[in-house]
Amino acid sequence: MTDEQLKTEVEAWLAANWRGTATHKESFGRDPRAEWLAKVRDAGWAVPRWPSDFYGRGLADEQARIVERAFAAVGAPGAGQDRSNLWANTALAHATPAFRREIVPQLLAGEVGMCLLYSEPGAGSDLAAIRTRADKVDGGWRVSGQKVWTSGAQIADYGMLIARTDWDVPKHRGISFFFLPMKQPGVEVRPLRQITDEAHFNEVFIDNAFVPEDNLLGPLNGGWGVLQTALAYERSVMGDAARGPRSGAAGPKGDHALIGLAREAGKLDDPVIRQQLAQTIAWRVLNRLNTQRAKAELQQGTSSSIMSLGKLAMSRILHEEARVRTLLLGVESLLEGAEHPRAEDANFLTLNAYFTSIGGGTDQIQRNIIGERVLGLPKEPEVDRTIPFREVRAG
Amino acid sequence: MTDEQLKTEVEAWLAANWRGTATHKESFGRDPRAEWLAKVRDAGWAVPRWPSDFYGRGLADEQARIVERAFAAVGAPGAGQDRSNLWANTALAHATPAFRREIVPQLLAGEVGMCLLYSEPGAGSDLAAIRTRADKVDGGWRVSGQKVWTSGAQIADYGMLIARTDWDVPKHRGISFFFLPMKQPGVEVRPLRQITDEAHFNEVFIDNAFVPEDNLLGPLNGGWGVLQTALAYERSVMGDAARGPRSGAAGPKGDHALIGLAREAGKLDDPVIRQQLAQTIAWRVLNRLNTQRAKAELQQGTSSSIMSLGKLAMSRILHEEARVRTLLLGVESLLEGAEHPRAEDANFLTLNAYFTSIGGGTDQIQRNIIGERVLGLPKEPEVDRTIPFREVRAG
Amino acid sequence: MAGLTADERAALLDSLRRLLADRCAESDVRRIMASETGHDAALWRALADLGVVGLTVPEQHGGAGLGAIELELVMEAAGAALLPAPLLSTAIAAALLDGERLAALAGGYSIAAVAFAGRDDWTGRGDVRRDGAGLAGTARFVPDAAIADTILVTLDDAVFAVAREDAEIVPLPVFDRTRRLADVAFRGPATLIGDGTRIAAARDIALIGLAGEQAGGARRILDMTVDYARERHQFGRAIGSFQAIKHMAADLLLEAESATSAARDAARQVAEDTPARAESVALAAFACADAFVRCAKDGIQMHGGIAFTWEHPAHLYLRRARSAAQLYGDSDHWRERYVRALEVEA
Amino acid sequence: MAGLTADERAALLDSLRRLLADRCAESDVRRIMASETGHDAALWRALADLGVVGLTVPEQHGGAGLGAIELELVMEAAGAALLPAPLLSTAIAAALLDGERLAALAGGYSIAAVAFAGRDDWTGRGDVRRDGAGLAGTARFVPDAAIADTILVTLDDAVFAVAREDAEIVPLPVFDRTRRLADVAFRGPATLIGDGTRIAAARDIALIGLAGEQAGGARRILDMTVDYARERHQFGRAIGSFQAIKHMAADLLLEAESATSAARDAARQVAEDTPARAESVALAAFACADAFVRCAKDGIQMHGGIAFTWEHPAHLYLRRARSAAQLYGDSDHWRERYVRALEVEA
Repeated sequence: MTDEQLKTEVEAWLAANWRGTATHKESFGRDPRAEWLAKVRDAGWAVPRWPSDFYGRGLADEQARIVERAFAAVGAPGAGQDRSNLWANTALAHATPAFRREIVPQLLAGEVGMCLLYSEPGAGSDLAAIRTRADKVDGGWRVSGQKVWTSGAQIADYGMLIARTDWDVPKHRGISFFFLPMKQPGVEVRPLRQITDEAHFNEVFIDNAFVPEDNLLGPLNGGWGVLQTALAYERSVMGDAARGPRSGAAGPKGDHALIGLAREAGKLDDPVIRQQLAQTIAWRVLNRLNTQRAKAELQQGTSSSIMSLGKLAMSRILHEEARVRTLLLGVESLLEGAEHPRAEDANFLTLNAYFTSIGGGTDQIQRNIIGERVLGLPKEPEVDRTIPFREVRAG
Repeated sequence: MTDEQLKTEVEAWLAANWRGTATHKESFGRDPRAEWLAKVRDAGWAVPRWPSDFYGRGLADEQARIVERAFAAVGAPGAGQDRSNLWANTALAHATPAFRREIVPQLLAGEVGMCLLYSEPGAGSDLAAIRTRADKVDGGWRVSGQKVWTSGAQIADYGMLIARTDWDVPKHRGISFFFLPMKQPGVEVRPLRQITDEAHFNEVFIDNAFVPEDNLLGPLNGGWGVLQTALAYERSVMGDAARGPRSGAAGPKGDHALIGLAREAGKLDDPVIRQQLAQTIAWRVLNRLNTQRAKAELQQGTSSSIMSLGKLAMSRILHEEARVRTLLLGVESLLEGAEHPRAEDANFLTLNAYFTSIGGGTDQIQRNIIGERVLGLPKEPEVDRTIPFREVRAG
Repeated sequence: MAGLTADERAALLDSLRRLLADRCAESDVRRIMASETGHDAALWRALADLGVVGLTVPEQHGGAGLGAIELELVMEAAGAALLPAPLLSTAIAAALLDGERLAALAGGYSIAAVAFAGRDDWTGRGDVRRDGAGLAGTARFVPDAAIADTILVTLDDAVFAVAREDAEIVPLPVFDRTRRLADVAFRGPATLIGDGTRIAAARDIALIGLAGEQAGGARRILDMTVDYARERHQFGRAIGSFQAIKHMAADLLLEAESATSAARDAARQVAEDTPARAESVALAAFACADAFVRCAKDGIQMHGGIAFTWEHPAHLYLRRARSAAQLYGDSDHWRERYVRALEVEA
Repeated sequence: MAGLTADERAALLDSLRRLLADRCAESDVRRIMASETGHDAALWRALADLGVVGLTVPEQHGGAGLGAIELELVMEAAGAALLPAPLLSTAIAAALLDGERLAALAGGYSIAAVAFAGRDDWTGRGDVRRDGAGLAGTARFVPDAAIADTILVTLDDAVFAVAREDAEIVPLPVFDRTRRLADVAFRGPATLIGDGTRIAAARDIALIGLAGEQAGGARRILDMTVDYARERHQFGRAIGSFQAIKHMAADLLLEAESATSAARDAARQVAEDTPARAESVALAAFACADAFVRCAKDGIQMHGGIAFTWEHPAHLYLRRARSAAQLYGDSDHWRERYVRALEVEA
């Protein structure tokens, strides 16, 4: 099929099926979004890079992008999940054939809620130090342990779980990867109050919960490898995941938000402020230019070392933007609450910046990754890499 | 002896002996400075804290300071060498009785030139990785190897040398400490050109040079411990050792030099410059306040954690002062040479700041020391601490 | 003003630290934060009984008769514990007041809040002005005003006292709930209690006290962070053994120690009224503010995820650091003032 | 202006890099640095033969007819090698000249230096003014003037050409001996060769070329530092395995990549003459200057003692970074201009 033919086909399909919204109750049934997504899936547009005998069309990347652009042009969701759907891609790559057949179509239609069960109180930066255990029983495993930093756990049907299945081998080699059914006794979800006084995350306490044999992804004790592919998805989007101000209504948006805020504060003429505005805005713009260049280089087939810098760059951007906001507000930044949206924003952004500089691998871990994987600097000697996990000091 | 009696005695002695200069040829003989220092030594003022049977008076620290203050009041050198004379203190603590009797009086009179033979091209931050060898022969050792960053080597009579005397034990345990006679065949000194285009340092090439048995300090293979006490002297003065501008004539001095320079450059009214002046001057003043507080706390017997911060602080001060000087000069900083003393200073200080941030242990090593010795954070795992030095990868 | 020997000073601070450990632990701070007024009258009584409330009140008025040097040290301890109490307001008020009002202050029976409203003060704090014999306008962001019985107002050349019932006090919702602020609107009645001669001294007391609080806070959050870095293990090692953490800690130690030196030096220059007084106070103002913010910020980063939780105390220090950095002028303001003081000398 | 395909562009850069590796190695740079003029005529000839001297000269005048995008890439390679040659001056001159002068330029037979002397330019560069039909005053810090046969001078609304013999050219002693500067005094004779319409474009070429040079220099000194950190062993490990070094390298990579992105983006905006032109050129000016200085500075620190020696090339990069950071206005200047450009949009 030529590019032109493909373009015609997808546009025709959209013209015939898309009604301008996937959540409007009148045009669809009980769960209109899922219904739409199922339709996209069944038409082969959800994951066009996948094999044609499994929801896809076997398209090359360049043609798949034609599909995505056509969906984007009309504002329709659901295409390009072969690039963006963490859950479906992980299941495709690692689930047993039976479980894959069961779960993947549901994931593509957004019919099952998912959450991540990776981090533990004693295993944050060092994920391989997890102590949640999965012990073999008839027909599956019994899981016990505690997970943290889980978002969406209350409404999740499954959690992507790493748990230790062998304690007598080095830490990376005794971990397995599961889809844990969340709606069962033995799985308790408690909201975790953040420093921003929100609760986007949860602690999950798992006490003798059951996971069926078929829900093991990848080989038994081979969960570390599965985890790495799953983490790669997350990291690549982390640079974009940072939230803006909590208050919807406070001040202008985009790169120039700080300029507008400075003008409102009557400080746009202050030369000291102007220098800091320039530098802070520059960092955000430079990060966008880096990302554009990385994408262009990837498309040209040149491998790009830039992609991995985004999350680290975003950390600095968020912390510095919050600092400059505070500088602009001055004493007004001491306030909080809905009546003081600019102060609310400055304080929220100050605290929420840690979501990026700590979450998903701290800046320090990120610098290790850049130094080692991008620049080729040697790893540190790892004291716990070769000894049985039982003997490792953790927590 | 009461404080008052001591004060009277030292003042009377100075009144009787000090002629206002120790280098004026008319008042003294061939080497007037050495002659004066010998006189100070023989009167017991050079090292009053030392035992009274070895050039000292067995004074407590507080009384010794009375002596130092009396010398300082008239501008006479030579007192307080029990605190400042690296060579004499090292010899007193570690030399054999015979060698000590021979060398210490000469060191106190400044009659012998000294240099340090520690660093090697392959052993900078990691001094214990030295590869200069000292092999046992009749009556002493034969030394071969290469040393760098040696100042004063051309005029030195002895070098304080660390060399490897056992290659089959871990690296710290096979090192010995010597006073190497420098004026012998087999010791070649070559000036080392620095980035500042000066040559304050040398490389020393040692080829089968001889060091007599009596010149071993401390136990054979126990040189690492001797080195540690010697290094402690150096580090404690490093914060003060930084040089000022090379040009003597360019601009005002002291904390306020930058203010004067800004005024000369017509930039003292620039609010952006003023912020940077404030911060840079503040760092220098804060370091001085820290040092004052550390000394006060030491005198009160409180142990102070501040002393070790001076060198790290001075690094930042020197780099930042050079940066601000450049900012003040603008395009004028592109020049060099005697006709452009302000530019010469800015450029020299920019480069020479590395003398402090690299020399005597890099900032990075200094942060390790502060983290470990002051804050009590654990050391890193050391991969080469326990294996025979022959097997260590170095250089 | 009687000085203390080093031993007496140590004993006073020791008692204070014990009291704070006992009555101002993290759980107490959180309880007081959550309360409506942010004030614990019983804790205030205990502080008064210990003598720190009237620390700088002359002995003839029932105080300890001490000065800036001791106040700074006391504020270091208070800052380390995040003490939510009007200690600094009281010390500032003591520098402005006379006679019986001082005795009530020293005894802990009267609480006075202070609004600096002169032209030479940090900007953006309202529009208070004379109105006949009294005052009009609003003073903004006044610490401790909501629990005070008296509001003291300094203009350029006058100090007024306003009784609580003669002002309209509007408590503000604050990000740092350990330090309550209020807007105070004046409706006329006010008593002129002094010309401007004491204002500079009161302002110095405010800055030195705040600097001490910041230095103490910086050092405490650093100590907590270092303790955690020694205990927390990842990759089979204490995280403090990694250079990333260790080197950040070393840099923070330099900041915290420098803040302490600056605050103590400013207190000494003020106590001895040296020519370096203005310079050293300005230096302490920005050096301590920046050090505290940085130690609190980096402290959270070094803790990792645990400090991203509300339950962990690290963010309380960041909140306090942010309020302290704005309370009496921000660091840019004081850097500018510092250069102004240096220009005079250079 | 004919564009190049990606392959043609890669081939050109490849040839240039091979030429530089061959004829502009560190030893060549040091030889040229030590020479009186700082210019290597044979190397210049080779660059002309390769087509990079006339890169932006239209094809009808014997040049390659390329634009800002290719110039920026060429300057990255030149900056990486610390090329001491009047490549940037030539590109700026090409943007100001017409006709035969262009052909001589493209062929490498004529060298023209450019003095920006308008009011809107960076400050402190002399006092050139019209004097009858000619010019008077002195232009300061003019790159490559001592080897030029022609000095081009831009005022606010006019471009003049001055023959070498009609000016007094005083070479300056410079800290970065890979980039020679001179003061140029005018004594009257000067030829008006254009109104002001081309000056803005020439200024953008200057800034884009310099930004490319800085980005290339930053990346090269970083690569050298990373190579050293992989090879150098201390404490039984490559020093690059220590977080202190590794994390500095990661931060520098972000700086160097950002500089490259900024320089390339500015070239594209100028080539396409978009509304973001002024903004993106200002951004590149300070982002690239700061990145190069930081990479060179930290690069020395990360090398340790070896880079404190004259024989090690690291300081040559720092010298170049310092000259580049001042040549056409410093970073504070361009940050101010950046905000001015953003204000218009916001």
